[in-house]
Amino acid sequence: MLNGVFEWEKPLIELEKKIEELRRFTKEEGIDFSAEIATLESRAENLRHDIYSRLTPWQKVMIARHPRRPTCLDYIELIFDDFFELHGDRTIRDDPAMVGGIALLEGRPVTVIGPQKGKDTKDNIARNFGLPHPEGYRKALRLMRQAEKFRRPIISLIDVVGAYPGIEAEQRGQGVVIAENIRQMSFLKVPIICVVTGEGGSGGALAIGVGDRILMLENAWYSVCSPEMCAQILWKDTKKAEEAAESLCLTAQDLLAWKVIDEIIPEPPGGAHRNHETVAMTLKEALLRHLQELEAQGADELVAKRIDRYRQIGVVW
Amino acid sequence: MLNGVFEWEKPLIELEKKIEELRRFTKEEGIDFSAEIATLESRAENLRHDIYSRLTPWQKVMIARHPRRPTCLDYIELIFDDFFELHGDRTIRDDPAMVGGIALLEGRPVTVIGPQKGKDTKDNIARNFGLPHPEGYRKALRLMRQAEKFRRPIISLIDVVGAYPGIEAEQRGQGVVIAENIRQMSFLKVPIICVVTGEGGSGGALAIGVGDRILMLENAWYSVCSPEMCAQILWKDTKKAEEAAESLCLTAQDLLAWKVIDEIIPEPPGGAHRNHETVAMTLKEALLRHLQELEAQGADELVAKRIDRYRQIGVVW
Amino acid sequence: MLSVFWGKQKYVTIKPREPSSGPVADGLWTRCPSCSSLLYTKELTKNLSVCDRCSHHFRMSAWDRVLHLLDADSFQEIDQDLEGGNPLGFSGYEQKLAKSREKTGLTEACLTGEGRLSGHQLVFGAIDFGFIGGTMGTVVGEKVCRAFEYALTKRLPVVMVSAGGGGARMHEGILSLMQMAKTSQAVERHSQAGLLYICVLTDPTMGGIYASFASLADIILAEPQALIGFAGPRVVEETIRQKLPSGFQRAEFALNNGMVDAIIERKELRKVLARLLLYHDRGGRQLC
Amino acid sequence: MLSVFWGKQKYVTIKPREPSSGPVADGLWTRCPSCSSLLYTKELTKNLSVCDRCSHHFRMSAWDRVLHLLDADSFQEIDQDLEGGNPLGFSGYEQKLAKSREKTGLTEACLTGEGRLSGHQLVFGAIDFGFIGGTMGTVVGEKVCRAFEYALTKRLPVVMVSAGGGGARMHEGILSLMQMAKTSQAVERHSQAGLLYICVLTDPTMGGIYASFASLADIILAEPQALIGFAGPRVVEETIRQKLPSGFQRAEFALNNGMVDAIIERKELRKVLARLLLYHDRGGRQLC
Ligand SMILES: [Zn+2]
Ligand SMILES: [Zn+2]
Repeated sequence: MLNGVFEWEKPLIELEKKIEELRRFTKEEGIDFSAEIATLESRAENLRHDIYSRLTPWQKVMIARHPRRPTCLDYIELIFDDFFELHGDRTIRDDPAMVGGIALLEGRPVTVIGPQKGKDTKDNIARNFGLPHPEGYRKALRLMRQAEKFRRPIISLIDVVGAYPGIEAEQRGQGVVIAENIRQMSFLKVPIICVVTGEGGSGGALAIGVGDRILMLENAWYSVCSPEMCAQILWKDTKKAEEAAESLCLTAQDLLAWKVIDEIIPEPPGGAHRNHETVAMTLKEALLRHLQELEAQGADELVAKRIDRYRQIGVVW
Repeated sequence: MLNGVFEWEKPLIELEKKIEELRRFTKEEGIDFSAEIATLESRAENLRHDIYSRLTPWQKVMIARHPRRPTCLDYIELIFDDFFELHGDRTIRDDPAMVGGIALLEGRPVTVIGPQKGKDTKDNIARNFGLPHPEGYRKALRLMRQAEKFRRPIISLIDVVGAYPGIEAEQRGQGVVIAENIRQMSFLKVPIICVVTGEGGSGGALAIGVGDRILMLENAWYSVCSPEMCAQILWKDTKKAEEAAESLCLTAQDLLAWKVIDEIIPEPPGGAHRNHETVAMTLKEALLRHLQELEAQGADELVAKRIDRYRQIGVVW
Repeated sequence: MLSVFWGKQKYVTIKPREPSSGPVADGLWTRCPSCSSLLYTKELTKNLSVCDRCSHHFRMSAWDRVLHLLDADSFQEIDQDLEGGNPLGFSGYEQKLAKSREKTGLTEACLTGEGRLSGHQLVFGAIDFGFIGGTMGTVVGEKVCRAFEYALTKRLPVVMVSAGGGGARMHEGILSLMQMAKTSQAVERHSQAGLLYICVLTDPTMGGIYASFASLADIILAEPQALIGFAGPRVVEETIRQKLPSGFQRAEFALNNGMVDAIIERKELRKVLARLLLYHDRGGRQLC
Repeated sequence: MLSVFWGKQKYVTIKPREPSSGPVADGLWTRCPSCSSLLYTKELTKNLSVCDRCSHHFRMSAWDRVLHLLDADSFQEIDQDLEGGNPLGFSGYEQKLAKSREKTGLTEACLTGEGRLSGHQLVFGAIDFGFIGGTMGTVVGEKVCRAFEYALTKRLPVVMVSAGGGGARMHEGILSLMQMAKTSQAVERHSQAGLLYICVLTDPTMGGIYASFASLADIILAEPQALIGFAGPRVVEETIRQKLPSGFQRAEFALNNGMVDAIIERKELRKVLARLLLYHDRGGRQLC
């Protein structure tokens, strides 16, 4: 990838550039290229469809990691009317790799949580590349319990390659905190909508990923671990990540077939990073729709159905 | 204090030594001193009563801190049939300054917790002189919640001059953890008996000190803070600790009058350190008696009465 | 069951004086302890007792908090007649109380009442540092307790502004300590009813106040640079026998350590509280 | 509601083979990886697969755990016919499964059943490291789940011995990950009924198994030196690009960090479990 352009989209990008040039000519020089432009546009349309409807799993992983892909705070900014960020796990630290707070969705209060990747190198270092420590998960749990007290629905925006694998993270019980989050999230008496917006890797994603509705962006991935780690563990070779991506069935389409997710949120052609507003509005519509369905249910019904949902996975295939 | 002997008990100790000597003479030399011994013994008896029934608050503070005074683990060893220690706060550390586990009291399981002072210098350093960090209180809370799940009564043995005032302890939220313990302990649906066995200082004691029965050993002290700290805060002079001890009304007798405690557990003459077994057996009898009363009550009644108990303090005096 | 205590009180009853106001300094000019600027006291007061040079937040009296945060004329004080004595007979305590009453115009270190903030009905409480360092004795504990019970009865949110220097009040010994349990329980009963409690930690919030009701809020805000902790910095320094790191126990330290939800400048505080109250108004209405 | 799933299974059904036994080594002599002593395999087996020179705890098969911990002939396996396929069509997975079945005599990495320990009726489960590193795929998740559901129905305590090297099983992708949720929920439903669950962490307990049912026990014991953690040590080392401290992620490290209740030598394990079961037997009888 160079300047945020992937190898496989280069023919399309070049075509788009050519159309742009012809348009400029038409305008600046007064020469009429409208017939040529129409031909090229139709060709571009076909090519676009061709490329983006047949993305390989690995290509999707690349798109999900695009540096300009919207982050958690981007979605919050675009989808909600107001947002007040709340900090801290009340135990040891405020983890900048996990954000959360109260937001208004079309005027109604919800609790939003999610891992936060950096916008640039400096921000990425501050946010530990969006890899949460145990205290990040503990903060998320605290905010979710707060949401339960006030009967606020919870929206979890998931974009994390995994929980941070460091010495201090292990010392402070990364495994224990993930298990605890999964356990408590499973029984919260408020609607929970999880959205895999980018990467969904391992227990680090599931720790904020147990819900009543699991949505997933078209080019997001979600699996037991990252393709790189899978390749490392099974074949001792991270270069086989592309092969692992194929084997892991980690795309939204795969997960919908397994009924692990409920709905795929379409992205604009070329990926969410091409148009933040469009994808955010599509997601907002879906959130509102699912929330309406979930709020019609009683708290006990909600929890019972949530448990049954997971109970089924792996029983029948 | 020299070799564990206090200044004020020296006349008595010397008298006791003299009696011992006369006894040896009688035995070794065959000279009959029985009349003299009887006289001295009666004098010692009077002196003992004189000294120990009129201990000043400061003298009690000294006795409560006696290096040979039984520690939490001593009481556990002497009172219970079996004890299995449980470790860790599941968050950051196992704090050796706080111990806890499951024990059998006359065959019935109870959860026991308490700060643990060291037996010697090395042990004291390992146990941070019995001054818990936040993780110690968190461990105690974890074990109390476990007790609630299994409907085990809780026995809290309190001997702590205060929560540890260190940089890391402050970083990790000493204040937050104390508040959280107080809050949760107040609403636990199992009987809680707290015993101030030695020192009861500040929030560090109250964090494991909210219960249905508060017992206190005869020479223990319990107050808003240690006499030294009170003197430091009010008069900027820790040497005025003795004066502060007088002013603070920190003895068991004072607290019984305020109804802050329910019963005074008598100590053998000269203090608990003179005879571990006797004080432990007295305490055991009291624990069994109070437990029987508390177990006759339903969980909701228990909690309601516990809350009312604290609600009253300061309303009427 | 708890209502039996409402009538049962052996406190001496006095009337509170007229509210005082203005920052800690009395003179025409006030020196900023942070940047050493000489500030015109009237201007400083108008600027919410915040230095306009370096943004240092001066301490504010409990009544000034009411004036700053609540809608004009909306505040109705409750329990203003509650006044304590000297239960331990602690030498010099009565004189201390008398002096504090004179100085602050308050009967005790805690002011509570019902009012409105941007139209949101609530119970409001503030601790006044000027009254024996804002420490919690039995009357402060009782007033905090009653404020939460009042809010519970009327199903109102609570906003507390805490500033208790020494935490618990030494002069009332064990009775002060027990207020930590009493207030924590009152907070929890209010919370179990699904009601909101926001606490604003102001300089200083330490010891027994921090380790009880001030830590148990649903949302914890702090003013910049406020000293927040359990053990006093001097005690910590003497215990560990080394110099404390700069910024130790300041609001920013507490935020980094995960103990505070957000640090809010005083000039933003009213707006932020209004937003948070709004979020919870709607939630309550829609779902309860 | 959950009972509908009991009959609904499309697993291929096979019979399990005769239980295998003995430590990891097959030969007459086994070299201790810790002290390098050459140990007579028969003696090692008799010594519960613990080196009598340096006390190194060798891994044990699931069936050996049953033989060691449960009363003779008391164990009744449940769900032994549950067997999974290759849901993702992951290349080479079927062969891997076949080889593991042959090697261990198990149909999957988890063995569950009802039995007695020193007379205490319980549900017992053990993960077998020899079966694809004791990783959790859908069948392991399902068996763990059913074990807790069985215990819930019969109101029995659960003792699990966990040893899952890689945690979740890669070859079943997202379906493996979801077993973390499924098993955690089963543990919690069992717990909400006031029933006891003890987990013994054995070498190694990592990843998805550690971060789900293994961490959620009421009491967590560990064998000495067992590797316990979420991320594998190699992953951590590559991430932070520095050498790991000695003892990193060992049981003793976990104990110091507050994650484990006690480290128990294998020869004491049965006795300790019996004591803990006794404590909870009585409590249950007296108060429930
Ligand atoms: Zn200034
Ligand atoms: Zn060896």
